[in-house]
Amino acid sequence: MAVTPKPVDLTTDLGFLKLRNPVLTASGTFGYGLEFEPYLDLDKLGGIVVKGLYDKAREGNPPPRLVETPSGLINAIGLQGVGVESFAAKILPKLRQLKTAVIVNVCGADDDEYAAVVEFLDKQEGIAAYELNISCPNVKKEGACPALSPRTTFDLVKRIKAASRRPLITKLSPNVTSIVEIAQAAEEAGTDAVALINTVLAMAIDLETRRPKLGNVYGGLSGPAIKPIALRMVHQVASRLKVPVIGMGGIMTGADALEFLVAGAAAVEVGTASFVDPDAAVRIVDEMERWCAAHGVAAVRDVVGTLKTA
Amino acid sequence: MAVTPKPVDLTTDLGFLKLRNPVLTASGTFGYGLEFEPYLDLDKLGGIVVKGLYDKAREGNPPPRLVETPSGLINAIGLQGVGVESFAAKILPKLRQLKTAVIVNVCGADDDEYAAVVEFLDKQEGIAAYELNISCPNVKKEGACPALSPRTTFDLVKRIKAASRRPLITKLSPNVTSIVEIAQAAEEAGTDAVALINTVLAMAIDLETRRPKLGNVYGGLSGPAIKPIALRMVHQVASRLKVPVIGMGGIMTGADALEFLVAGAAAVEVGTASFVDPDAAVRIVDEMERWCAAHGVAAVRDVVGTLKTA
Amino acid sequence: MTIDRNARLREVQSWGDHFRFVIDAPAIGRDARPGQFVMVKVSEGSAPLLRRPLGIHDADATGIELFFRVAGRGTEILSRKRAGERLDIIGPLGRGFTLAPAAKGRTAYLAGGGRGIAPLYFLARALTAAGAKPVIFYGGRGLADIPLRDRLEKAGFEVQCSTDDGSFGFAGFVTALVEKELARVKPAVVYACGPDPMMKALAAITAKHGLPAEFSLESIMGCGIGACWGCVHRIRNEGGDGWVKICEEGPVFPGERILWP
Amino acid sequence: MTIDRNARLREVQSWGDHFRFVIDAPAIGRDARPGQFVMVKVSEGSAPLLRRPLGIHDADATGIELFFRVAGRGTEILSRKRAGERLDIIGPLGRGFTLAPAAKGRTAYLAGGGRGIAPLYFLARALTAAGAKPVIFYGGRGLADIPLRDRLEKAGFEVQCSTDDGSFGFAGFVTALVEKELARVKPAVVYACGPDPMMKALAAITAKHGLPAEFSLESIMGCGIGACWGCVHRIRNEGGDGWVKICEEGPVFPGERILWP
Ligand SMILES: Cc1cc2nc3c(=O)[nH]c(=O)nc-3n(C[C@H](O)[C@H](O)[C@H](O)COP(=O)(O)OP(=O)(O)OC[C@H]3O[C@@H](n4cnc5c(N)ncnc54)[C@H](O)[C@@H]3O)c2cc1C
Ligand SMILES: Cc1cc2nc3c(=O)[nH]c(=O)nc-3n(C[C@H](O)[C@H](O)[C@H](O)COP(=O)(O)OP(=O)(O)OC[C@H]3O[C@@H](n4cnc5c(N)ncnc54)[C@H](O)[C@@H]3O)c2cc1C
Ligand SMILES: Cc1cc2nc3c(=O)[nH]c(=O)nc-3n(C[C@H](O)[C@H](O)[C@H](O)COP(=O)(O)O)c2cc1C
Ligand SMILES: Cc1cc2nc3c(=O)[nH]c(=O)nc-3n(C[C@H](O)[C@H](O)[C@H](O)COP(=O)(O)O)c2cc1C
Ligand code: FES
Ligand code: FES
Repeated sequence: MAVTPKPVDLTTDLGFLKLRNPVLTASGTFGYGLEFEPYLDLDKLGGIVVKGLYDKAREGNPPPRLVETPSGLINAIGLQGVGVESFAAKILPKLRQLKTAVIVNVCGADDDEYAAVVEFLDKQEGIAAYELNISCPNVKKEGACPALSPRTTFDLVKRIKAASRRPLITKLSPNVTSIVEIAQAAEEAGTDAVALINTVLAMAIDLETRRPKLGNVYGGLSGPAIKPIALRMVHQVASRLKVPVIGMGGIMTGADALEFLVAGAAAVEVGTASFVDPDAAVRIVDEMERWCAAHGVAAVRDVVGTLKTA
Repeated sequence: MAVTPKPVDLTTDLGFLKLRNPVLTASGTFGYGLEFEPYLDLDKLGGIVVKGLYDKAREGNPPPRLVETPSGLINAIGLQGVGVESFAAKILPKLRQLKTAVIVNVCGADDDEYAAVVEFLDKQEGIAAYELNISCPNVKKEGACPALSPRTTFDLVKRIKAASRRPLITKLSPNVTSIVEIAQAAEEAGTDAVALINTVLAMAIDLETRRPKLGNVYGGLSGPAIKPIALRMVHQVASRLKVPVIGMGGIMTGADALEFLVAGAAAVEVGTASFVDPDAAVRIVDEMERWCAAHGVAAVRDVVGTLKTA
Repeated sequence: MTIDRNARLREVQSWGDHFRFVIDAPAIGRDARPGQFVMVKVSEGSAPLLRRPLGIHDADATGIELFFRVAGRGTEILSRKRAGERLDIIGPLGRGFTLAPAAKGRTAYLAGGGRGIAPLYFLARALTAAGAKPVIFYGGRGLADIPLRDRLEKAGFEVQCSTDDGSFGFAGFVTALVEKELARVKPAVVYACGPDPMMKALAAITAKHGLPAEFSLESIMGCGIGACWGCVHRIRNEGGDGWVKICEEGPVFPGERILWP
Repeated sequence: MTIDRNARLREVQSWGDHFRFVIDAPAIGRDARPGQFVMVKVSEGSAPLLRRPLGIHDADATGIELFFRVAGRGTEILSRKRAGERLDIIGPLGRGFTLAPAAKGRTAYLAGGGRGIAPLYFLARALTAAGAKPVIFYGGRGLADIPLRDRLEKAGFEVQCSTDDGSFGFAGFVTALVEKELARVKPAVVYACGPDPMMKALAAITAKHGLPAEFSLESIMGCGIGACWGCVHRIRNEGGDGWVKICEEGPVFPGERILWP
């Protein structure tokens, strides 16, 4: 495109947090961030949401943990990872040096563990916000996660919000009848923003062996296959909530990201795309900037919520 | 493959209905059946589920009604079609000549209309069963469809089952928190089988015009993109229900169909695939037969529910 | 209505992002009528998922020709096919143009906007064979949008070109060119294929002059065979206006039946 | 660790469903060590979505070579690439083989099962350059599975082939062939790459003989760069056994650390 690049204002204000641009990396798809240093300039990101952290290190699920599906990926990692202490000791000091906002995805096998993670992290510096992953299987409730009911969502968000000194983003699961009800429950409980969507519960079968293709039988579907579902949910929620919405699900290009903004998201997260192209998130920032310049859009925030439905 | 074709028993017994083979065509993706006569031998199908019928002819939604997404298709046809009388007068007489089971997908803008459709059809001959499409937007309930709650599902199924002289298959929506709860409600209400999944609520946006790509804003996602979700739901439901399960969602090949059987489906429906290849359903029957022959499976029913999860 | 899964791409001709395919597909070629279309599979995988509708650019007992412009991923994949490769094509589909109004010795105007020229070549051949006199109006934004001008002239048709930017032929919309010519010669019928705004304007012009007209409509198509109800356009019907499947009752409709948005 | 989006496919060699690619990718070639791998993009669209991991078959300052067998849609798409086309490759990735145990003058056994031969060519070259004596054991089900036998011999390596069906060389599993040879010559180290059952059996054999061994593991990989935690294998660690990312700590591990399923 032969466009004279005009400066485009990419800054994004979530109210509780100012970002250099509206592109964050999605939890679990960008490791702890540092893995990507060889491939992109971490300072060029709007934010990094690190892999979900439990109080203690976790084993994760037996392999196979991944299976590719048409335009999608199912994962059943089982939130393997270092515990919160190891994160604070070995990783956070490096992330703190970045100009990019660091957001920690908070996990828990029950409400107490979520609270423990936040209590510990509250004592650390260099974290911009928490993203509450309410899709963690609850060990006491037959694996049901808080994200599946407005009641459990409300209770957990309320407790964590009260306990924490930092802004709280609640990350919603798409595996519900009414995403709006859940989002509203999170808002009523005081969340500062909602992020959606987490992965869609799915499975794949190996016909020859007649076994599930994942060690854990079920897993979460992500990638372009779910983008139409994600976009619908973001649109449903954004028009009903006062707090900002962070949209994600299958974003591969700047155009995809801008569609989420048009649907009402104030910012986006880039997930599976980072597996295909480790530099995807920064490319997406660049593509958004170029699109805005080419379309005479002075500030990317002017695109937010501009869907015309009449 | 250099396989000496052994005769494979493809017959499928749903209890209330014996099928030549386990492959039916999914409602709304196979017109009223006759459209496909130039492309395949309708007698080779296990069954034809015709396009959803309301009591009266319907206008449908304004175009655009279709949008392609990665490995998927979103449709917002709005159930345009002939009414039940016109169907009985012009189409059913021809369908009756087929050796294939004819199943009518029953729609209604409220419970009364569903009942009216069944009352009328009960007087016609040549219908093997009804497939109750509980995903129709309800005009009296802000567009909410019965499929979204166990209560409304139970009430509708109970009423239609009591009113009808024919076997009833209840077709479930995937847009729910617990597909098992809904399926169980349908079972308790007396359904003879469940069919799943209907399309996943989705949307697409045209970035250049900042308009929804569908005239109706939201539509239903089908095709390979949703297969992993469908397979998971079929597996969840099949292990919990006594009545047979008919599985569908993104089936494009015989292998896909067999995976649904392995997951527990007694039969399958082929949807979007018929748009890509009008003869897809019969090709799928052939592929299933060849696979069984090559794997020494004497009867396709022996594959049903054979998933090994330990 | 045949599924030819083994149609051989005999020849490829290209001008920038426009392509002409000559394809061995006898069963489809034999049955084809001007204005009908085919559904072409563009990928073996699931993305893109659906076939793409393309008008029949020409046909004979050996097969068909297609003429298309790259519009997105599907046509882009198609454009990379090489002579000798196999295509999977369903056709001929739909109802084409009515040749009757252009009887022996009479003049017919054929207006094509951009890729809309595709079916008009076949139509012009059929009209010529029937003894009528087709005059082709071929418009585009610029010179690059009207690559078929030489081919049409070499085939012996009377061709008048227009470009919006004035880089070739009449400067302005092809509709303006047609209107100008209508003042000189009144044809027996006007046929057109092109973007909606062009056809809508032409519908107004032909109505004003009381001329019979037929337009070939476009829409996103799920199946091309009347099964999905996805391809509807608003059409005036005896029983009342309604959404009509253009793959089945069209893509060609008489001007007076089309209700423009 | 470079993303080379413009790697030029210089040369393609093929034997049935096996392919050898010679690729201009200087930045990757220069850094590559035997046993490392690359992640190759197979489609521009979303299906297949992920890159495919392939071992580095050879490397120098101008680029790398790959050797692969068509296993599914991704490798099938790759196999249709022609010389001159561009590839999008990330690498070199992971940790390769430790050359130290095969010091000057010593013998090293390299056992490759089927496509597992891929990284062993590069390894054999490096061992030879270091003055060690590689002996390559190359096994497959039949003759069609061991297409590289000529190439290995022409490169001057000592090669012993095996086929399960006895169509070429030793009749039986490559592990049996290695065991037979162990009775004759005891190497300083055994390196292997191939199907899990083969490597598991070889792990038992080398353990029995008290030989150091290194195995290159395979797993479905989401990212290849340590970010997705998808590619884990059970590995013995000082701090206890656990699931270890083979793209980061492997794909090559010492035999005694690998816990087989
Ligand atoms: C009956 C019929 C005959 C046609 N004949 C020709 C022809 O002879 N030559 C030719 O170049 N084109 C023709 N078209 C248009 C052609 O089908 C589209 O350009 C093509 O489907 C776009 O596919 P794509 O994957 O390249 O682009 P996509 O990425 O799918 O879409 C690119 C753009 O084209 C629009 N589009 C997609 N599908 C269609 C469609 N079916 N009709 C119209 N717009 C669409 C999309 O909304 C988008 O704006 C015809 C269309 C119809 C309905
Ligand atoms: C570190 C590493 C190095 C490799 N080096 C080579 C090599 O040099 N030459 C070569 O021919 N192959 C190599 N492989 C295997 C190669 O990656 C797979 O064959 C390929 O990814 C299959 O992709 P596909 O799309 O063709 O098949 P798919 O349709 O994706 O799968 C076909 C079959 O292969 C299995 N599979 C898929 N991905 C992988 C994978 N990453 N590893 C193992 N099995 C898989 C699937 O479960 C399925 O059974 C390597 C794998 C790894 C992990
Ligand atoms: C391998 C993998 C691991 C993930 N781990 C987490 C996690 O730890 N916490 C979380 O909230 N979401 C996790 N997710 C979900 C993503 O953050 C994101 O919500 C989802 O993948 C949809 O976005 P995408 O389609 O762009 O990938 C994970 C996704 C993948 C693919
Ligand atoms: C264009 C279209 C129209 C449909 N119409 C109906 C319908 O009338 N009644 C119904 O129960 N399902 C309808 N469906 C849903 C399908 O029957 C099927 O449940 C769904 O498409 C998933 O299967 P697939 O992925 O194989 O297409 C329709 C689907 C499509 C794509
Ligand atoms: S394209 Fe399916 S009905 Fe016309
Ligand atoms: S492949 Fe992603 S962590 Fe190894």
